[in-house]
Amino acid sequence: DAHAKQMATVVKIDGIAWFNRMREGVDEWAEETGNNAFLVGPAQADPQQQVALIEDMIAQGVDALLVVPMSPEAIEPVLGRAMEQGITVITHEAASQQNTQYDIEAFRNEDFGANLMDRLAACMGEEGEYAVFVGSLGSQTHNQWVDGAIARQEEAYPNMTLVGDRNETADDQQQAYARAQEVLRAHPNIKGMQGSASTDVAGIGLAIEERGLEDETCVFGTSLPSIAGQYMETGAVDGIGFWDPKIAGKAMNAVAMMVMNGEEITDGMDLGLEGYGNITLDGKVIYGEAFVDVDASNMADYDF
Amino acid sequence: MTDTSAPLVTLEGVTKRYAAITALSEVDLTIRAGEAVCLAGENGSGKSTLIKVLVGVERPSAGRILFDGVPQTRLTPTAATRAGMQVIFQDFSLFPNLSVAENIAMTAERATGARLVHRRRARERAREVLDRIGVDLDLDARVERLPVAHKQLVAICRALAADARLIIMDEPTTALTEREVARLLDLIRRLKADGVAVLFVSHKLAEVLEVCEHVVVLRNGEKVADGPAETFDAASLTRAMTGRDVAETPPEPLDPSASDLLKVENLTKDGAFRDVSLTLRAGEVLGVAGLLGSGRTSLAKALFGLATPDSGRVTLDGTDVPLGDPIAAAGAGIGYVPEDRLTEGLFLEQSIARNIAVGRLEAHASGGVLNLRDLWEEAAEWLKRLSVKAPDPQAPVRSLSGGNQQRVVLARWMARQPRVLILNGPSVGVDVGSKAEIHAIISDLAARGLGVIVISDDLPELLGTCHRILVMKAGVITDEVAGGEGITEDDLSHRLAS
Amino acid sequence: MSRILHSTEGRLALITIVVFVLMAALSPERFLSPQNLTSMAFQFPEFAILALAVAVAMLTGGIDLSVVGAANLSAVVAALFMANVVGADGGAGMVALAFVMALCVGLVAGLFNGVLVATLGLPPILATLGSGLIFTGFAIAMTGGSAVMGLPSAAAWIGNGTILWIPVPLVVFALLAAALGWLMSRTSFGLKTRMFGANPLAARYAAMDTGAVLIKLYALCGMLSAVAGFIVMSRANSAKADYGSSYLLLAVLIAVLGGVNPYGGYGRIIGVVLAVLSMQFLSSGLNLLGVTNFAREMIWGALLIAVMLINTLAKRRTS
Amino acid sequence: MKSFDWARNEVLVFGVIVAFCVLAAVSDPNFLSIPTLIDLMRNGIVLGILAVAAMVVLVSGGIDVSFTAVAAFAMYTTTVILRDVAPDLPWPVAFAVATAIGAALGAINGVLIAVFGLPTLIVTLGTLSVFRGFLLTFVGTVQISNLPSGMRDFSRLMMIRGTNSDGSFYSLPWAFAFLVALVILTWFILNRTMLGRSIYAIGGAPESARRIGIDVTKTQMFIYIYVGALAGLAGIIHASTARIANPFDLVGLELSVIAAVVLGGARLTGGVGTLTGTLLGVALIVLVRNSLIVIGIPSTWQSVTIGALILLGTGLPAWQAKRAEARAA
Ligand SMILES: Nc1ncnc2c1ncn2[C@@H]1O[C@H](COP(=O)(O)OP(=O)(O)OP(=O)(O)O)[C@@H](O)[C@H]1O
Ligand SMILES: Nc1ncnc2c1ncn2[C@@H]1O[C@H](COP(=O)(O)OP(=O)(O)OP(=O)(O)O)[C@@H](O)[C@H]1O
Ligand SMILES: [Mg+2]
Ligand SMILES: [Mg+2]
Repeated sequence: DAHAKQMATVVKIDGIAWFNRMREGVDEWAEETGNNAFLVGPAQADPQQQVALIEDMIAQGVDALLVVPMSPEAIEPVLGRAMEQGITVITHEAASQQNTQYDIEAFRNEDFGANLMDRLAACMGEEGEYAVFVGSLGSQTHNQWVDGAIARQEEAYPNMTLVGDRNETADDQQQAYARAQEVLRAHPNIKGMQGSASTDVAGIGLAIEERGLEDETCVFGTSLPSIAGQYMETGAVDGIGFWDPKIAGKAMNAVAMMVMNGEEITDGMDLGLEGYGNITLDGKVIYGEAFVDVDASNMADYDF
Repeated sequence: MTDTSAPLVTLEGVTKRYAAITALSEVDLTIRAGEAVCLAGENGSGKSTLIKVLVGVERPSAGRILFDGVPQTRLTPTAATRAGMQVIFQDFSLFPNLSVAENIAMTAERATGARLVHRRRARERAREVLDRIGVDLDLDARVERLPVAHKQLVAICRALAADARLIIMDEPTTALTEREVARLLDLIRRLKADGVAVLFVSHKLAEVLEVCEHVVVLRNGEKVADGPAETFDAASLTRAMTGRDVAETPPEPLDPSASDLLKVENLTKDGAFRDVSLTLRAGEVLGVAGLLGSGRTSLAKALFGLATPDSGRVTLDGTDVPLGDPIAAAGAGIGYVPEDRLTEGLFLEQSIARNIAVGRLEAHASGGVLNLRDLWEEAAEWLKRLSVKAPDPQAPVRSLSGGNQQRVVLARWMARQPRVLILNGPSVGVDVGSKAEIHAIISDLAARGLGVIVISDDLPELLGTCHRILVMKAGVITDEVAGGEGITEDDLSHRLAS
Repeated sequence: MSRILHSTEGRLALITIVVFVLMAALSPERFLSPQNLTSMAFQFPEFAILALAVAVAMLTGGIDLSVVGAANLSAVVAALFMANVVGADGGAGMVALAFVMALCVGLVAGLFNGVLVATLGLPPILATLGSGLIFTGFAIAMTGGSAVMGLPSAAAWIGNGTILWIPVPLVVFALLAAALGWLMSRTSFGLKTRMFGANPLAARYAAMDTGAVLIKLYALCGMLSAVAGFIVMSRANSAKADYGSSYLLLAVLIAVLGGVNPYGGYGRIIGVVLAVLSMQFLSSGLNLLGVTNFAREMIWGALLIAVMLINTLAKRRTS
Repeated sequence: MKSFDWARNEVLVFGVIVAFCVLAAVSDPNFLSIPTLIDLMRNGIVLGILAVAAMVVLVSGGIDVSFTAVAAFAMYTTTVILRDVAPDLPWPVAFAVATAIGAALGAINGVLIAVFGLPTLIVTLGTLSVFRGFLLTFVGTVQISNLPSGMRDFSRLMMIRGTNSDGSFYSLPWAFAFLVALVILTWFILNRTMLGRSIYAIGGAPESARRIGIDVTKTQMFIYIYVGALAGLAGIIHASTARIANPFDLVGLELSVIAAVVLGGARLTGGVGTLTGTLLGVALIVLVRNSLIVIGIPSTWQSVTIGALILLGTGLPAWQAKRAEARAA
């Protein structure tokens, strides 16, 4: 109908499990509200491709742009142009984004990292060597998780020691596997590893399984049950944390709708979505409490 | 059923058309076992095309081909090979990356239909053939490292190894020195005695008449003469090929007061030439004779800066020419027309005008910006001056015949107005008519005061064009003779070979 | 008409028009909207300039796979200068200085390639593959892998501004393409480049300064990359080692689609421009139609093969 | 065969490998150990098979950049087919399907190159995009971590198993035997069959090959089908050993693989290349990619190191060749 809004969710890359789950949320929301909400993403993980895609969406005349930036800095100008044209812009996973009306974070990244560290430390008996992995050294989120984790370890677990630099895995499971092998060789006494990209723990888990170190080591990280599940079954990966991209997708659209309707977002508000029942508003960043801790015991509850 | 009395090969009314061009027009030809037939003709007369048709590389547009009296429909290279037809192409068609043994045995081994490699059998086969013609080559050497004459031997061995009944040689002597040619002709005689037939394509009239029983002349794709070799002599053969008489003009005698132009002192390059000293005077044509590998090409390249000598000195008009730098050499006024036009001389797909202008683009440019009209006009001017038969200076140089292509390379250098021009094999693969014209150009250049160095295997060419001829052996200049009437071909050939 | 169809560029022009008309017909009010046209004009210059660099290298029978690396390295150096030395309130003069710095970095990167190829004789495909990794590596090492931000607002003009409603990047691209077309066809340097590409050995025997030509050429590629890098930086308001990583394949694809012979000797800048346009029309058109971006990649590849097939079959017919 | 210069790249690469190992052993005494070796061998399986495929094409005078897309296509499509149609089939079936899909895609390259005579680089550049685009558009984009049982079984087949001093295991999967078998098969084809010699012949002098009656079209068809089949096999091995079928994997490796082959002495101009050299080239790349941490190079400098190595590995021989040429002229 004439009041249906065109709402484009532009993600980092099309087709991967994470954003497919987000698409479910977007589609569901479109169904529920009758708006024309849809999700697109570039074929390659390149910020420039995302910029081009956003340009095309602007040209297409959408009413709202909901963006999960590949690189928040790279899309500032194009989002700026979108806002100038009166398009509502909401972002996700980009707390530092300037040209956005609201950025939605499932949680504070440092808290999420610290939470992973707490689980890792508990598993390791609060002592021993551990290593950290990031998808890319340039990824702000991954680095914030790792920063949060390291800060928590330094503050709370003095008997644990970080070994090596941040290992970069290029968001690629093969790379994560090779880096993990290398870490295991270079630090035979290693007890813990924390991954950031969703494929990190899977690569690490494979290396652990091959060495039969399931019980000697603790592996935690951000991932999805569909990716890390088989390693949690064997104990090679001990637990994962994530937020549900489906709900995040819905949340972005919901907030966009509220902005377009002129509704005010306030601290402590309830977005009506799981994990976003009591949001924290910090400037224009909306923080939820949407992290999900999963291990072998409850992984069956999540089928994505 | 094969008819044993039938000729080995018969061509009846063979015609080959490429779009607008008729490369062969109703050619009849017969070759019998043990017979050497010569196929003569100017550039572009259709010789290579006839060979390609005969061995199934190209399909004739009309006409029949019979082997042993049996008509061949849909002739393929494999079928021709099975019937005993073997070609030694102008470029030898060897595999540079494979060993001597494998090159020799490959065709024969393929003919056996075997799917697997029999290394020992292949080596034995290669060894056997090498023994048969009495040469010793390293079976394991990679062919790309062999000197030209050896490559040709490998090509001949390959044909023999495949039990050739007819060996077709497309201009086999162009890359060979006199002595090697003599050996080749000797080899052909022995092959004939063994009952192998030879189809010999050549521009060199003397050799043709020496080994062949039968001569066939093509002109513009048509057969214009056919008869026993005795009925031809050099003059009548030339007339048949060109349709006119060609006369050589010997060089003007050198002005005794001519000044020294190029001085080479004790030039040495390890493994190539040693202690070479020579003086070239303005207006002089200096020949360099030598066997293959004697170091002539290396010397020429060193003079032009394409190779860096180990020691020695080159001066032009008393000024030192920097060594090992072609740009400096060309800047000083030295030009070099290389041996192999197609790979070293020309930009085949590019226009004739560009091929001429490439040597002095700066002259057509102001501040780096080209004046294209100027460039084209000058090219057209040169085409006229050297009477190049070209449709248009904008046409790709590939469309020209060998002789005309050579003139394009000459024009490139002449346009630079060099002081010294080095010509390496100026008439290689060029027909009789063009050859005489190229010689006339050389004389003309000398008459204008240039120093010209001619390197050639064609002794009559050296004798006919040079004031002096240096003889080079194993990298050393061993002899110097006066050109012109002073010395005969036999004499010179003797000095080279001794 | 048949004359036009006889040349590679003529056929390509026809294809470009067909793509445009097709896309316009499929979603008329959107594809032909001023927003879409401007958006396309903003999008393609960055990779189009890289395609020009690749095409120019291909004319010599080489290739430059380091264009993206050189672009990002140049941009990172310029961005570090602007962010750390100039600061966010720097004026146009400082941005111009940063631009010159980027050009210098591109020049040095290009000279490095030129020396590898011309002086040391490395095969260009490997030389530039290796140097591309090195350039990217330096950019990572200088930034620790993260984006350099805090650029002065004046820096945004070159990527986002307009001159008489025409996007500045488009103007830059048009100027560069015209200049390159002129350089390659009307100057002795351009002719030498193509002659060298046609037959490097003959070029040496013709006493051409082949080494100098190659080095200059790769230096040119490096500087073109730097311009592209600067535009990317300006459009992204930041510089990072991995921006535009998907552009390399795209640039090679465009150059080849534009009729440049990757084995050297033949190619015209107008062909590259047409190829860029047809790619952009296809890309934006398909986005408007909601076709997934993976299909777009497939269509590009298919277009490349189709054009090659047409060219080859056409050549076979005429010969 | 006996001339030394053939071995030049191989000797150089071998030297660099030794030097690298010495450096690594000095900074970490544990480096020279069975687990390290086994890790490297594991990581070299897929790269090794792809490199063998790339080498065959280089020897024939062509260049193929699409083989990674072929591998990804075959791997993912096979997994999808098995998952949806017959999840319980044993792994040899999966391998046969992937190989067949690879061969079929290779045949597409073959037809365009051999029959239509298009330049290999352009064709494979195009098919790289087409295969990948088709895969992601029509077959799927979601990684499959719940592999069909046959493929999972394969990943658990170990050739060598052992226990380290600290009680952890090391194991070499049977996938490695595939690499060995394919190297032997390819060696046999290239060196012991007329077909293989024809491949070298075509790479050395295509026109000459045609003239002596080698069916260049057929031979090229074989080459591209064979390379496709190898790529398909490499793909399915990759998915099985990594226990995940990710359609985004592998593409992007093509130039590194070609660089490894050229490091090993194969010529980009065709006709020259050995399997020994290819394997050494792969060994070097794998070693460097997986041991930079050990010798203390931070990950920020990794791409510089690998780039420098490619330049060194191709630069030294190129420079030597250039000098030799200048000397010989
Ligand atoms: N593939 C082709 N397409 C078109 N024309 C051709 C082709 N091959 C040969 N020709 C033409 O056919 C004619 C005969 O050429 P051919 O090569 O047979 O001459 P030739 O007598 O061997 O000359 P040369 O002495 O230069 O080797 C020439 O005019 C040539 O341009
Ligand atoms: N005595 C020698 N020992 C080793 N190598 C030699 C010797 N003489 C010449 N050569 C090499 O043989 C090759 C052929 O030499 P060069 O080309 O100068 O001979 P040429 O007689 O001028 O040849 P052409 O007859 O083809 O013009 C060169 O590479 C040279 O280095
Ligand atoms: Mg565990
Ligand atoms: Mg001929």
